[in-house]
Amino acid sequence: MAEKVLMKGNEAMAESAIRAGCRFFFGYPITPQTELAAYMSKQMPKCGGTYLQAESEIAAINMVYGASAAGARVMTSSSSPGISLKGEGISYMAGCDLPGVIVNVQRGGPGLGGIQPSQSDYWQATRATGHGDFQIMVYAPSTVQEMADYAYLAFDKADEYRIPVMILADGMLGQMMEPVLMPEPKDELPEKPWATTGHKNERKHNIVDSLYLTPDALERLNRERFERYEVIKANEQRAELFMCDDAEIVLVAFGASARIARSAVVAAREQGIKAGLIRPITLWPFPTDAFESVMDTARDFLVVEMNMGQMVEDVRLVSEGRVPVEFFGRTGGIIPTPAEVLKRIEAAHERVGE
Amino acid sequence: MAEKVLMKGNEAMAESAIRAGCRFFFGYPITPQTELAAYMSKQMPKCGGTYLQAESEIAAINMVYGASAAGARVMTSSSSPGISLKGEGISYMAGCDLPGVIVNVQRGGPGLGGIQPSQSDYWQATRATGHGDFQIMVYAPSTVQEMADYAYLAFDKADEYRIPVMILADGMLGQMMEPVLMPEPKDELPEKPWATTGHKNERKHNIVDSLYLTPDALERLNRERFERYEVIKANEQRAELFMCDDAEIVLVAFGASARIARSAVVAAREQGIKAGLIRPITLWPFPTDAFESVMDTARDFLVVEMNMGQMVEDVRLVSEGRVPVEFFGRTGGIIPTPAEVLKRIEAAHERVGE
Amino acid sequence: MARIIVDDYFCKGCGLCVDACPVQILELDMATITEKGYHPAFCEDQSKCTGCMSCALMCPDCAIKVMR
Amino acid sequence: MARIIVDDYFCKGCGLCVDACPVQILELDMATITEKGYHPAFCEDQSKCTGCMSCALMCPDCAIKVMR
Amino acid sequence: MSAEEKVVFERPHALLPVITNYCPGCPHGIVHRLVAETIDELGIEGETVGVAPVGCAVTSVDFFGCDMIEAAHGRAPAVATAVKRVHPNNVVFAYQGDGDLASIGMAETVHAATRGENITVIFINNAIYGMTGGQMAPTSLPHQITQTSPYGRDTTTAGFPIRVSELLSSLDGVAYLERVTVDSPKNVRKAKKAIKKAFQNQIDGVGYSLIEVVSTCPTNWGLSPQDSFNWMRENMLPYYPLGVYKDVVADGFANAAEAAAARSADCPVAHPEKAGA
Amino acid sequence: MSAEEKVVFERPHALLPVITNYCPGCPHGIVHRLVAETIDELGIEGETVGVAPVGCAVTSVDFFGCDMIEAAHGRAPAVATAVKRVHPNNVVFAYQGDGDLASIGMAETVHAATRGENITVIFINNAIYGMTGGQMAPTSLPHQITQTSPYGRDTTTAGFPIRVSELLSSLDGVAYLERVTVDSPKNVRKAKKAIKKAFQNQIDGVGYSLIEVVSTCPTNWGLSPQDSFNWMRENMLPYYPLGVYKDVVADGFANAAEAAAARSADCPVAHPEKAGA
Amino acid sequence: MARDLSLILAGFGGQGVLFAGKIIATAGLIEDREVSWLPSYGPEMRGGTANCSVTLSDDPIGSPLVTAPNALVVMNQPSMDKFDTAVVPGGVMVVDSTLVQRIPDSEDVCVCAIPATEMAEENNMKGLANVILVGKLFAETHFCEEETLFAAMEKCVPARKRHLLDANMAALKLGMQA
Amino acid sequence: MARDLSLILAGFGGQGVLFAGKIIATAGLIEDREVSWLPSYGPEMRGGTANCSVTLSDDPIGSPLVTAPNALVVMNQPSMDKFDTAVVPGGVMVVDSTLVQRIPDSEDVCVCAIPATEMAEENNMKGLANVILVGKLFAETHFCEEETLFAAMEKCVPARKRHLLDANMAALKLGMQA
Ligand SMILES: Cc1ncc(C[n+]2csc(CCOP(=O)(O)OP(=O)(O)O)c2C)c(N)n1
Ligand SMILES: Cc1ncc(C[n+]2csc(CCOP(=O)(O)OP(=O)(O)O)c2C)c(N)n1
Ligand code: SF4
Ligand code: SF4
Ligand code: SF4
Ligand code: SF4
Ligand code: SF4
Ligand code: SF4
Ligand SMILES: [Mg+2]
Ligand SMILES: [Mg+2]
Repeated sequence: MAEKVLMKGNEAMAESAIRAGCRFFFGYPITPQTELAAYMSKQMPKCGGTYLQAESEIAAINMVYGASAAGARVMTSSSSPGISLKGEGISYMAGCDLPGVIVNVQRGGPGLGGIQPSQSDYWQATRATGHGDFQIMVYAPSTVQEMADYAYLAFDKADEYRIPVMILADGMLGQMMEPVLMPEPKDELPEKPWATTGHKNERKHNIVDSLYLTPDALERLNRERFERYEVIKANEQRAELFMCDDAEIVLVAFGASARIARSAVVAAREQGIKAGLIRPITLWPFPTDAFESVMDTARDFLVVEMNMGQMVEDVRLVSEGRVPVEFFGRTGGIIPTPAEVLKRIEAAHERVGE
Repeated sequence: MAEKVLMKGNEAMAESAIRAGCRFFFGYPITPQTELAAYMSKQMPKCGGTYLQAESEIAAINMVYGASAAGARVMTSSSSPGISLKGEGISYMAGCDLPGVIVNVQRGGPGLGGIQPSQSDYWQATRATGHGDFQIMVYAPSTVQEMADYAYLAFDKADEYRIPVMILADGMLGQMMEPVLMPEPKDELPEKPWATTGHKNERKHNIVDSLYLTPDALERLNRERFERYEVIKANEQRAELFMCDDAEIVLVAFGASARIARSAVVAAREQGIKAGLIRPITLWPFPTDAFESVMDTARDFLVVEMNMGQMVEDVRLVSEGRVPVEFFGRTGGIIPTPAEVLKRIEAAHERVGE
Repeated sequence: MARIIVDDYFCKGCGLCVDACPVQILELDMATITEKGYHPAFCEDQSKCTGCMSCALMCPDCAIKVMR
Repeated sequence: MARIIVDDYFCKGCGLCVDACPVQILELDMATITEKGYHPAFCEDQSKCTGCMSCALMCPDCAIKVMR
Repeated sequence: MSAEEKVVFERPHALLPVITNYCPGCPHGIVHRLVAETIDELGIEGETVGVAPVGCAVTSVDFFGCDMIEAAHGRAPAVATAVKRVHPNNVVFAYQGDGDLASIGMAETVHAATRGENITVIFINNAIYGMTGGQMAPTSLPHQITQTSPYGRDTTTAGFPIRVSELLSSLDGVAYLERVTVDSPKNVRKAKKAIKKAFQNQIDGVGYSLIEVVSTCPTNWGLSPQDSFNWMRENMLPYYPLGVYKDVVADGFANAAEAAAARSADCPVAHPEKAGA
Repeated sequence: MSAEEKVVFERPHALLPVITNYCPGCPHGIVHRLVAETIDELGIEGETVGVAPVGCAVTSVDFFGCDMIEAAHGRAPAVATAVKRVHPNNVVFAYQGDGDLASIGMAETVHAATRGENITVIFINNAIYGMTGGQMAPTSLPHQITQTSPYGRDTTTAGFPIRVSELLSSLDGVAYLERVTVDSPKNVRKAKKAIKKAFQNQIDGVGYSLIEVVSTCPTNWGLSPQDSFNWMRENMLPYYPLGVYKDVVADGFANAAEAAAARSADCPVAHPEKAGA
Repeated sequence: MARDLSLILAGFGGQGVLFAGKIIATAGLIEDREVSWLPSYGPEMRGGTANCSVTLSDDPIGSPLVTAPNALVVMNQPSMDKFDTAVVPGGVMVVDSTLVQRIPDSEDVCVCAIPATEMAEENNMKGLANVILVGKLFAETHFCEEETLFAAMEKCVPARKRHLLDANMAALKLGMQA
Repeated sequence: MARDLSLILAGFGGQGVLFAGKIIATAGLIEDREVSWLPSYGPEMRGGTANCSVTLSDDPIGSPLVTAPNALVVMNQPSMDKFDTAVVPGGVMVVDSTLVQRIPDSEDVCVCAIPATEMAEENNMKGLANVILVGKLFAETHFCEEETLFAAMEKCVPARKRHLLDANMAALKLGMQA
């Protein structure tokens, strides 16, 4: 019987990917995601898979592109600066409707920045991993268990919608160990009749391409893709609501900072403050429905992030002036403390009155 | 005496950059910005400047980084896929507070996409040219004259705030000719005591670096930078208001699409519809003040873009539910027609009633 | 008896076949303009054709079929 | 008379100087722990030092000064 | 057609019957045909996956009958690597121009080669960026005039051309490198032979093979197809001499790995098999 | 200090008196000193701009006394190129590891070299990614065990090591390439000579010079500094033989451009000066 | 004052439609009007068609892309087929009848067909059919003052090609009289 | 049921503080409690300090980064200096007194100093000072059942290193009795 094991988040994502049928991993070393690649380099040869250390993040994402075009379940992982280098490749994947899973174990930026945990690639992940009109799905796990679960799910969603999917983690989640129950290995994977596998003289040749020299054709494709995005928005939003039933001060936080926010909510409740937490699990699509469900009681949104306030805009876009949106964040690799957050809750509580 | 000349937008930006004191250009060929590089390759040798065709967009942006670190006024240009490749480098520039001017003559995306004009890199420009917490300034000219003017101004602002500045153009603006009056050549450029010019044994060594292994130091720097961003937001917003005094249907459009929107506004006024146009010239900082000035009369915002609706969010963030925000866009390289836009104005007019 | 057929649908009138033919029997047909706007190649003396395929080997557009 | 000075502030106790000294007069001082936690090198017989600089050439931390 | 008459030359099956968008007289078309003929002759169309570059041959995805992938600019070697890893029994080729392969894609090229990826690369060296309208390429010759070297390539500022076959020849993963051209029926035949060998090598698991085709760009050189070949012969061939730059099989090895092992014979860690001896 | 006593060896001025964060016994420190000594001896600290890599030497910006720039991973050659173009009279050097220079930065390396940028590159080949904790590098040897080649580098999947000096030697822009090591006082002296020549070349406008230092990483190799040198001597030096791989001055040319011109003598467009003859 | 001109010039690449458009745009510049010139672009050099939009106006120009031209200059059949229905009623079409066989006739549009290529060849003006057509367009629409047109031509023929100016001027005049 | 443990283990890289933390986390796992383990990371191998945070709790764990530990295991002076004031009143400090000379005394915190490194060397357990300290911490806090601790040790010594298990167990017991 399956039992829980202690595992680092980085390793949990790797093991879970393998169980989801991923047999191709292309990556380039970078802190703090190294354990993921190291795990793959150890395990892939054992399960007949391929671990290939690419010459760069660019080569890696283009290998992902190639392997995906060839019909494989494939993954790459990196951290912030390395993800920037993958931007063109991710845009190409989107433009060819290629599935694939990209892990970003974020660190402080900009530039070389630091190697401590951060959430400062939120905008990049949700708005513009690359150029052009497109979106990718973004999961933001907040425990090692979720890292395993969403890495696993990501492959299914990527194939289902033919879309790149990102796991947006950070150095804290990647490095920490927690008990985790691994999902069951998959034995059947979806057919991909569009893949470039060699046509065996049995069908017309398949083409994987994102070039459309006539604007009409390109617009048509973009519109079709955006219709698919609407389906995703309707079906794939995920969020956890914690103590939200009667919450007045609603914290909003994802990933690592959500753990801290949760502690702060518990502490606030101990003081009798009606605090709650919305934890977006999908960052794109943004879980707007979850927000609607708290609009009646909410008197203040307090967004807690490990960046300078990037998710704030998404919350403001849902709120549209109905509920004020505040922000508390630490950046540069600093993990906020529950005490800091609690202070902000108290201040908000005071402001909105009893 | 200076007189107007007919010039392509791409060439106007190049000439204007030279007049602004830019003597270093690093680029890599891509349609539809080729004329800019070709112009530089012709003119730079004549004025003692350097035109260097880099081996890639990545090399080009890192050459910009190096030249800027060394104290020079420096420019690069590219188009959408090439800009994605510059993401890491731009983030490094931001992380080192290096000035520099980056031109994006946008084309349709995602992926290789097409080569016709597009505005689908709005999010990339305003939210995430790369990883990490940072912003760059973004000018969106809408005439060849403005391409010259803002390319010129961009160098001053880049130096003033030690920030990368982007000119967000598109294939239509880059390729078209219009009469343009060139700004005067500059002969004096600002001192840069921080530059790595060789210390001549006269000062401590200068260091250009974005690595901060202690999170506190990195956070401090990020916060300082964001304070500078607030100054920019306060001082550098630019927008053109056209027929906005009593406008009920307020179009919002930048760059190329603003030209079409303007024609549509004129046509609508001829029908007695109180239409107007807000044309953001700075996309970051977004000209929120301009919007406040129309809130009294506006009953509908109609955002017109050559993408799937990226600026819409910025307009909604200003409006915060006060005025509904609609969208009309074409993508994939299609330039919308004034007639299409007019129809949307008429529909909006009908909806909001007399 | 060898002969060639030039397919005007593909021929772009580049003239590479003309230069390549060792017996110099190929010419561009200045009187004809193809759909795409080119003067196609034609063989002005099939009887001299040796079927050597030089023309076809040089044709960038696979417009030439050689028969023997 | 040649001699060397090891600067404990810089020495990381790597021992490369010890191996390099042709007259084998360098050792790591196991009794001392530097600020950074290392056993620094020291010269156990200055009189034998030839000032050949081998130790200093090998020192990755510029911890050795040689005098002659 | 008379009873005895046989078709001795016609469009290969693997080259689809569509009009390419290459300029009249562009050698891209000739090389496409040679690749397609090779695919036909080896009977591998159903197993072949081609990777197109960004460059004039970007549209080759529509011309080859096998499955095709269009790679990002310069990244065809990385894409081809992955495709080959996923389907080791497929035949995978990358078709690239000089800007694509030797400029932006240099790292991917060198690394696919040094890894000894068992793929075939067709490299069209036309000394210019054709697709984007004639900018200087990494292989443009000294003093060659292009859109971005309007006064002729000045090597003091723009540097020297890269000789790709020479460059890659030092890499252990490389099995076969030959430089050919297609300016005459004779050279077309030679080029064909080289291309076919490069594919056969892959089938035989010999290792990474690259065929450099010295080519032209009549449109951007501003010359007729014929004059382009003349200019090429006069100027490019002295700079880029034709010939075999590496051939491990001819050197007596079964494959690139064997040749590499022989070269590094003195390195103990590379030869654990000798440890016991 | 007695009256006659002279300091014959001490920290060079261009190496700031700060404790590096390199591991005990790491050769990075030795090479830093050699660079700093060279800067002192040539009297160029005030004119020198160094470009640091991403790798263990990322922090060298704090150690060298001259102006310093930290480049993005692999892009030091591009950064150095630009700095040199802006201040042609400055002395510009890039200091890079094997991951930085030969993996992610391969394109930038090859292109700076082929352009003949008049810069100096110091290349530390320690067969591993030191900074990130010991992953396989492009120069890791066959069967070498690293974090990402836990069963030893398998050349059938991970490919063959790149020999950088050999690779670059075919490029016309290159003036001087030498491979050295620093495992003994004698070799340290040789390395110093090579490094100094590489700087002097730049001052003399000879062209691109690169010194490859075969090095170690005691920490990630899991060996003592001494055993690391032993392993290096036994395994790396046979794979990466020491010596001069290119030296245009020794070959009788004033600089790389002259050597290149001689090599391409048969190419008319490259030699307009001959047209009139 | 001339009325607004919304012009498309179209033909094969190499026929000089972009240059012809530039002459007209330059005329607008000289008269200090609002002017725009927009070429089709991309890998169309390869035997495809080339065209450009030119607008002269007294009001700021919105889209420089002309979709409803009041004037059309055509130099090949594909372009004729592509653009003929786009011309607005009251517009004018100037056609090189040497190269365009099928010329639609329309009641609303004034069609002026002249064998410009033939005329050019006959008059030793090879390659100047484009300029002849500009002359004809001028004759039909008077999009600027006559002296402006000549001044524009002088501006457009680059200094180092002064020897070509005469031929160009002659071609222009030939077209004006055709 | 044991109370919540918020532990920091700190020392030089290579002393095995991460492994020590893993034993404790594994004990939590076996008892099905909420568990987290977070190492300091980065280029600290280079002679810097290494530390990790371990939390055992009956409630979901917020931040795995322990900033206010109720237990501290210290194996070098720099770590002592860095963390001593962080320990909450009522907490416990387990110190390797072979390596840490300056040990603050505090009224609120129970300081248990044992010469773990010396003990290890004396008992032929070189490199197991970390495990001895875990034993001592257990003796002081009983963060789990005793049998759990032994089971955790068995889980943590990888299969191929079974021969080391005995030594580790012995070290653990030595610490528990110290
Ligand atoms: C990232 C990126 N950079 C630049 C371009 C523009 N681009 C398209 S093709 C090309 C180069 C074509 O030259 P080459 O590879 O020599 O092929 P050719 O057209 O000569 O056959 C370039 C730079 C692009 N599409 N993407
Ligand atoms: C774009 C990017 N990718 C990856 C990294 C992570 N990284 C930091 S140093 C390094 C390589 C270090 O190896 P090497 O260049 O050999 O230098 P060494 O540390 O061995 O001296 C890597 C991959 C990064 N910082 N940025
Ligand atoms: S087959 Fe030979 S002889 Fe016949 S037309 Fe062709 S080239 Fe000439
Ligand atoms: S070579 Fe082919 S395309 Fe060229 S003219 Fe001859 S038949 Fe036509
Ligand atoms: S100078 Fe020479 S003899 Fe003296 S200690 Fe150093 S190595 Fe030994
Ligand atoms: S070589 Fe230097 S750092 Fe190493 S032990 Fe000797 S003096 Fe100390
Ligand atoms: S532009 Fe040049 S390379 Fe491209 S198709 Fe035309 S002739 Fe061939
Ligand atoms: S990790 Fe290796 S290369 Fe880096 S400082 Fe330590 S020993 Fe040197
Ligand atoms: Mg080319
Ligand atoms: Mg290294």
